[in-house]
Amino acid sequence: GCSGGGTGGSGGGEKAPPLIIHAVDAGTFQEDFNPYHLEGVNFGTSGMIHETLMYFNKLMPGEITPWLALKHEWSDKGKSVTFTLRQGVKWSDGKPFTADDVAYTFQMLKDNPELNRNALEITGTEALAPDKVRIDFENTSYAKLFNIAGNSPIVPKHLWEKQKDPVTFTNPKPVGTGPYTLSKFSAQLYEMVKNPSYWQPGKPEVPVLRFPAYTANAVQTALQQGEVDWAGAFVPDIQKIYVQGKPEQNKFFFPPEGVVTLLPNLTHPILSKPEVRQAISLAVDRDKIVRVAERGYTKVAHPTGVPMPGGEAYVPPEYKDAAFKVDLAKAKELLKGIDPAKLKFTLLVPSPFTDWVNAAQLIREDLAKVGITVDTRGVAFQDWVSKVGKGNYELSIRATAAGPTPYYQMRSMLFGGLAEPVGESATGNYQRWKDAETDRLIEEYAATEDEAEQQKATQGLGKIMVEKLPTLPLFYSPSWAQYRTNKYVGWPSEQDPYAMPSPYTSPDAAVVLLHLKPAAK
Amino acid sequence: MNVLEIRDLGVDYLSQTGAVHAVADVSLDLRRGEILGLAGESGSGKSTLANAVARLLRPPAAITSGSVVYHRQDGTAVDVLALKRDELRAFRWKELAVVFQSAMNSLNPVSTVGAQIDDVLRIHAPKMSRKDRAERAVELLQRVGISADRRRSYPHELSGGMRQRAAIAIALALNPEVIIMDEPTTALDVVVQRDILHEIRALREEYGFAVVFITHDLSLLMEISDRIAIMYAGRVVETGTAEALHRTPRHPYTLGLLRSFPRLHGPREELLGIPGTPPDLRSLPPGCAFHPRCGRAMEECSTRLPLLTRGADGADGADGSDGEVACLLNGGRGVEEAS
Amino acid sequence: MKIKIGFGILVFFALMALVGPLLIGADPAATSEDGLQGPSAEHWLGTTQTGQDILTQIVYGARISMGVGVLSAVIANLLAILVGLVGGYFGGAVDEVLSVLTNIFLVLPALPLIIVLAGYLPQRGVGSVAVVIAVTGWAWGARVLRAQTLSVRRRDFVQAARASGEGPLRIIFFEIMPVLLPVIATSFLATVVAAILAEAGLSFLGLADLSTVSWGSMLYFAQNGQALLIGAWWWFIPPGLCIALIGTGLALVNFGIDEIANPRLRTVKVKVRKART
Amino acid sequence: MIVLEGRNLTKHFTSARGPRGRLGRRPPVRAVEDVSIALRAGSVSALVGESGCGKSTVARLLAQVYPATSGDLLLRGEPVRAHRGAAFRDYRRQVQLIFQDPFSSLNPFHRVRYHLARPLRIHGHARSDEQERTMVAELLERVSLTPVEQFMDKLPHELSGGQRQRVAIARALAVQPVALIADEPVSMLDVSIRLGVLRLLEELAKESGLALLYITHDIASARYFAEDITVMYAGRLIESGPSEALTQSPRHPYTRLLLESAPDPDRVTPPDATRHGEPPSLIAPPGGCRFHPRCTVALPVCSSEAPGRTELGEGRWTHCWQAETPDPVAR
Amino acid sequence: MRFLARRLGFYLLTAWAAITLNFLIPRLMPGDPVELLVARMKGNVEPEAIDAMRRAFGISDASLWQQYLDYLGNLARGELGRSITFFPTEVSTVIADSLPWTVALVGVATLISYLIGTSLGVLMAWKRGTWLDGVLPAATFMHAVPYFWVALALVFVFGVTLQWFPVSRAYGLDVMPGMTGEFAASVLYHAALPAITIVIASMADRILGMRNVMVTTLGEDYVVMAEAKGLTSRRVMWAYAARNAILPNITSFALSLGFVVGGSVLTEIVFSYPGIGSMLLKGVENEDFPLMQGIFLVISLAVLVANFLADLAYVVLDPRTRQESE
Ligand SMILES: Nc1ncnc2c1ncn2[C@@H]1O[C@H](COP(=O)(O)OP(=O)(O)OP(=O)(O)O)[C@@H](O)[C@H]1O
Ligand SMILES: Nc1ncnc2c1ncn2[C@@H]1O[C@H](COP(=O)(O)OP(=O)(O)OP(=O)(O)O)[C@@H](O)[C@H]1O
Ligand SMILES: [Mg+2]
Ligand SMILES: [Mg+2]
Repeated sequence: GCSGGGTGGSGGGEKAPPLIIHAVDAGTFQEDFNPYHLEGVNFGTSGMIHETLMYFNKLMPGEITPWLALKHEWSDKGKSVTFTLRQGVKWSDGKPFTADDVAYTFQMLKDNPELNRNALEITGTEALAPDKVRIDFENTSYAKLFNIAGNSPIVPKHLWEKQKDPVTFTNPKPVGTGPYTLSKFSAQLYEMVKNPSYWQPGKPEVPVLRFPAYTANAVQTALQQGEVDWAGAFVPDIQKIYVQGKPEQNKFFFPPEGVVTLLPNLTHPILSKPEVRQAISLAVDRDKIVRVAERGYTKVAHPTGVPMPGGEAYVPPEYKDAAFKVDLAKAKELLKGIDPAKLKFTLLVPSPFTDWVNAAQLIREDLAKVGITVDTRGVAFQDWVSKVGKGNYELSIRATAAGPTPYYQMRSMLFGGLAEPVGESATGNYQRWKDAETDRLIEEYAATEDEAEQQKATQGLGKIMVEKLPTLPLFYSPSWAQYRTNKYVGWPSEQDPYAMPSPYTSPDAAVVLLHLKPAAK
Repeated sequence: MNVLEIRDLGVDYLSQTGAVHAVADVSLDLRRGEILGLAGESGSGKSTLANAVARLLRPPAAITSGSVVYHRQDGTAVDVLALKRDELRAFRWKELAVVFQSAMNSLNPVSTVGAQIDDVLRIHAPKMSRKDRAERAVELLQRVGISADRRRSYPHELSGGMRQRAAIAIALALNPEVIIMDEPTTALDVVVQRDILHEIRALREEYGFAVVFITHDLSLLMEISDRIAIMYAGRVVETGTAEALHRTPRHPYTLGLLRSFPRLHGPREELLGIPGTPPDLRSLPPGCAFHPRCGRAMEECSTRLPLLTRGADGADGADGSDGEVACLLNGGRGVEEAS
Repeated sequence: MKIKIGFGILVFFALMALVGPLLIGADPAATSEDGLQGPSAEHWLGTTQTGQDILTQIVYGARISMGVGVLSAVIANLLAILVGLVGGYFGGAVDEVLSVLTNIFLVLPALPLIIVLAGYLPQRGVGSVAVVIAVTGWAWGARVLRAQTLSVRRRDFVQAARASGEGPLRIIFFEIMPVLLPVIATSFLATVVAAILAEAGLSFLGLADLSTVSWGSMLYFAQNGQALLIGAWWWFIPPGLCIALIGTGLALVNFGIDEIANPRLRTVKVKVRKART
Repeated sequence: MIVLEGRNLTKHFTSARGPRGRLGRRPPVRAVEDVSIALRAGSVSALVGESGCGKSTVARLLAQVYPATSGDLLLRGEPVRAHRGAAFRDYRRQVQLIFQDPFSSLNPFHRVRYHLARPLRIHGHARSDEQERTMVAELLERVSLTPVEQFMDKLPHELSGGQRQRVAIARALAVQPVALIADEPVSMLDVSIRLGVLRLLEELAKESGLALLYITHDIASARYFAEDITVMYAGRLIESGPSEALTQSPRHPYTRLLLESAPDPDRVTPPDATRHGEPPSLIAPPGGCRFHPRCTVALPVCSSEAPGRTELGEGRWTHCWQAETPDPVAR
Repeated sequence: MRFLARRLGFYLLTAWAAITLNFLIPRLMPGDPVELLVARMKGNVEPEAIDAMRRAFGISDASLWQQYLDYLGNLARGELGRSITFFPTEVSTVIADSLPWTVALVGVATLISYLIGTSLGVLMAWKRGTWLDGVLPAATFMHAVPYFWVALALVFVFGVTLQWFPVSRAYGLDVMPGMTGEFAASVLYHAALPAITIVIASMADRILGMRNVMVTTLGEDYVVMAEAKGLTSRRVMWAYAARNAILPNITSFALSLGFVVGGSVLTEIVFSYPGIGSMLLKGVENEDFPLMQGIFLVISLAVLVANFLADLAYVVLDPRTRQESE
């Protein structure tokens, strides 16, 4: 084994040990460090090697940290943004980082839609000065600040412009501004070492990162045997397999990241009736689902679906303390007017998601109590994706991703523009909710830069969620993070949620690494 | 002068449904240098007897009684059934060799004829050099009428007759005293069969080994053998010189057999055959096993088991033969009429 | 003896599959709060992580696993009989085509093919899984049956039936097929084993319908729930054992049939009384 | 009266046996070459030859199991042309085969009754169960399987070899043929029971006026049971004549060799001890007379030209260049 | 030789069938990899980007025939397309990375299993009626045990409970691939349990198959004759009986390779072994058509080649086939 070539220099004379990280399940790694590749790209490319302009902490909506950019300024009614860049930042090959690099990066996204997964409507970029760059958009893009600044890693122009096709470029020897550089690569293991000329002096304090390939199964054993120090894995019985009676050392933190909802297909004649959805919501015992199916790893969702705590400002004040309660009597009452024979639904779940399969089973048991017959059907992941996407289902369970503010989640769940007709694949709003009020609120949010107004619009969406139940929130989808404090301390926690703790969220993982300090001996 | 003495030999095939007495109380002598024919219908125990003598029986066959004694030329006697593993290996092929019914199946299909001869020499004559062994193989093959270049042929490249000759050559490899031939010519056509019979006789003259020749073709046996033993349902029912058996068979079964063979020459005699079918060895009729099919059966035949006895009036002994018969007719002398 | 033990095992499992659910009654998927209990008086074989009773799952799983096994074996063997007998009997071009087809399916690796096919299956119900397994599993039987048909076809009774004027279909199905019954039975039993194993493998990979309880899906959930690491042996041992046992039972019956057809294969049990052999 | 006649029948097997396929065609097996044979009603003819010489092939050609490569078949003097359809089936019905191996010629799964009833049904001889039953009983009686009741419901494995062969004969009779071809019907049976079966066949020919072809490699039995004998060698006919005449004064060297070689305890002079070599391959048979490589009296012409048929009178003929010489060896 | 030519022809035909099957299956079955990708990202992709991705994956609307020709052309150039899972890595690269692991693992394990299984089968047939018969029930049982269950049991006992062997990955965390002894040792150590799994699970078939053929062979006259010739038991057992009994087993062995490969797919998955099996599952899970196709093709071709080698072995071992063309 090799460590970072004498670069680990902080704390004590002893060399700090390498940190073993499992971010995503993989049997083998491909040599791909292009941060714009969707899958197959190795974890750490974005964040540890390539950095973004700003950092958005999803656990604290609205908390934005300057990173490569010191500040941003909107102009032309949100159709143009100008970033002021940090100075003195160097690429790991020694070349200085300038506005040209940023301009190149966004120009590349404009020129290669394949890479532009956030669908930024870039019309042009311009490096105004070595530390100033402007990016122009076709439409008002306030709401896309996260995607622009927080989710678009900057790549070095001087190396990338030589590539024929950035779409298939695998960037095998990545050069970035980040705290780490790639030192070794093999199909089952790669290693990063500290970037000695990183712009945050004295950081990082972890000299070497090792990324072994583990499949979902293998990582469990590795966790049990203490092989990995930081993992983002679903562990079926975390106490037995991972904690093993040492909670002070083997820690875990599963903050919410988006919400899992019970999707009613609103094109279904019965499910389109609000009272039916209401009744279903009242019958489902979410506590039990969280306890049994989710093994207590997460929490019951707030009725608005907004992650709590943290999202308070985005929740309508009157519903701040709202919570789901089981009320079978009321549910039955609501269903009175409906032909019991028609209260029969199929609940489609992807069978590889065992916790959802179990949750579906519990929902089935609960709904049976109010006279709704549910037939749970576990299908292949692909099949589920296609059916739900096309609206060929009655009930299903699906997670919605989180963004830096609850708006992203709301938009994805409710935006009428995403509701495709049945038979055509949608990319959000799978239940096909169409409501003018909802769309107005979403547009309002997008049209302003003002945080208070954005919050107000989101609160309006929350109200719709509670009152009209376009989809039924069940529980937050947890972000998985296990970390061991025997080597390093300073991890995010419920008390100090400075970043998403799971190693697979970028660039948060890099932020976490920059917070770590060797454990006291 | 006997080279092999079989006494009261019994062999059973054990099975869940009861034992099959394939060979029962068989006593036979093989004299030095003679050809002893063993005849009988299919299933009468001929092969079983031969295999018992060569100690080739495998479970579920079990020798239940009797002894087999082999007399070496120097006069020492060997209890074949008591031979230890190593002694048995030496006994086989040096003293006793076997030629099986279907030579196609008794030659190893994946090695050459020469190699199969070589195999025997290598084990039993470890002092022979490779060259000597090769020479010997050629010599043996030529002796049975196969050209030397056939040494490198695989069995499937040889015709049926050649294979049979090759099998005989292998049997001759160590100049054994006794060769057991179990239906060596049944699969061949008559012309080839005739050639091979000649070969066997000629070799016997040359090397002086004794042969146990098994077949169900009685007329063939009468031509080639010196003496003949007839088996029926696991027992020897009659022995005698080929001459005597041909002229004056004493057992009704032998007589029946002889009268089943159409003749090629002379007047067309009426063929009588034997009524009925051979018995099931699992449940033999009591008394003489042949009595249900015997035209001359007496009441006694169904109760008393006739033992093999010397022809009582000694008439057969006149020409030096000492025929025996197991029949109750005429006070144990069997049938008294010419065939 | 072998056949008896084999049949014993099969009858046991068949009863389990047929009447077991009636006796047990409970819903195999029903969850409860007492998860991961070891075997106890209440839960004879313990519970899964979500408190499902393992015995109930095993009993219901028997239906699916054996059902898939038998169903795909039936389909596969119908195909095999058709292809093998028809090709073997008619010979000529028909046979050439059919036997090339057979050989192709024989040589193509079955499980990867099943995985690939299942990967594309939109609906992974019991039926479609059985069909996929059958589609990849008929070739061996067809080949054996063809070879046997070729030899039976040459037998005199087939010639005699033809000479007395029987039509080809009647000869195939009334003269040849009965003689091949032991072969068909052997091939059938072997396909059942293979199909049960394939179904288990597919479920284990999560490529079958996991909302129905089968032994394979039990193993999938056990593996997903890390039964090994938790030490919950009662979760992953029984389904695997059941698969292996039923396979053993089928194999025993099969070997029994083989031994009837070829007595030499029997193990020699008769004690040879001190006799010299 | 000649019931069935084959004229210049030739059969070459081109299709490869076993796994060898089309790539690189194999040379044909010239199993039967230019064979003419006639069967008469009420009489037994024998076809004799060593194993592999093509006897069974002739039998199958006559029964139309497969078509001849060339040559004609005549049924009651009428040429047979049909190779499928009703006429063909009718031909097959009229000419029946009995196979060598009684152990494989009955389907082990079907009872005796089934074996006999099927042909009755197929050919419409029996139209009701009642009729079928009586006809089956009759058949069994004809082949002396009595008591009939006892045999009707037996499975083949419950019968002895001789009894099975009788069932096979009864089955052939069930279609009510005019000609019966028995391909080595007794060679698999024990000597002691052969006789019964042969006698039965003889009776059938005599009493029912069937034309019977008795195929055997045992020339002695042919002498006893057939009125005339035809000898075959390596796919060709060698010699033919009334059985007594042929066996007592053979004219072809091969027939002579065959007779000399046959085991016979009554033989007066021991046969000579020359080696005779192996029968020839049928793929590349010797040119000219196929016997010439093994013939002790071969002339140069024998190796170049196949001898034609020489009529010797009294129904005898032979294919030999020296046919005119009464006994070439003695000369 | 003609025999081999014919077999070669057959294998080429089969290869063509596999290739065509490979082409047809994904096109006859529904499913859309891009949708799946989007779903896995929990919808974090805008619809506009999806079309672009579709283009990037080369999902085309050309006629089936045209696609087939393109496909064949690409194959001829060794191009299997780009993996969707590992976009933009070429499928051929993915396979080249994972195939050696599988080949080594399955190859070695199969060889061991074949040697042990065959020898044991020979011995069991030879020593019928002795204690060796006791292996029979065990073999019968093992014959029906799923590969992955054996794997799980081994993991449980030797990995988790006793901790003797590593239970995942192909080499340790502290070595990097290279021509070092350390790396080799680590690879062997990590391959131990998967290899044992394959050996155990596939050996039973070999034992039973060999025993059955061997028992039949032992009854053959030439074996009895060899014994009668006074040869040593060893020689009779191996040179006469086993030598002949192996012949029919070669074909069944070659055919069973397909099963072993299938079993090894499951084994690799349990052990997170970086072989072709893990990749196949990954491809299936992600509806990664190019990857699935490529892997299935490679597996099929490998099995075909193995079968052809078995045919060669047959020809070498059986003089009867050598003389095929008269
Ligand atoms: N392995 C066996 N198990 C049970 N019975 C057997 C076995 N082998 C032979 N027999 C029986 O033993 C009896 C004698 O058989 P054997 O082979 O010695 O007869 P044979 O006289 O050589 O007959 P053939 O002329 O047919 O060769 C037969 O009834 C046969 O059924
Ligand atoms: N279907 C076939 N395909 C190829 N060759 C054949 C076929 N049938 C027979 N032969 C060959 O034709 C020759 C004559 O065979 P046939 O069976 O007619 O001989 P036979 O005289 O009846 O012999 P046997 O006495 O052994 O029954 C043999 O060399 C045989 O190998
Ligand atoms: Mg015998
Ligand atoms: Mg024949």
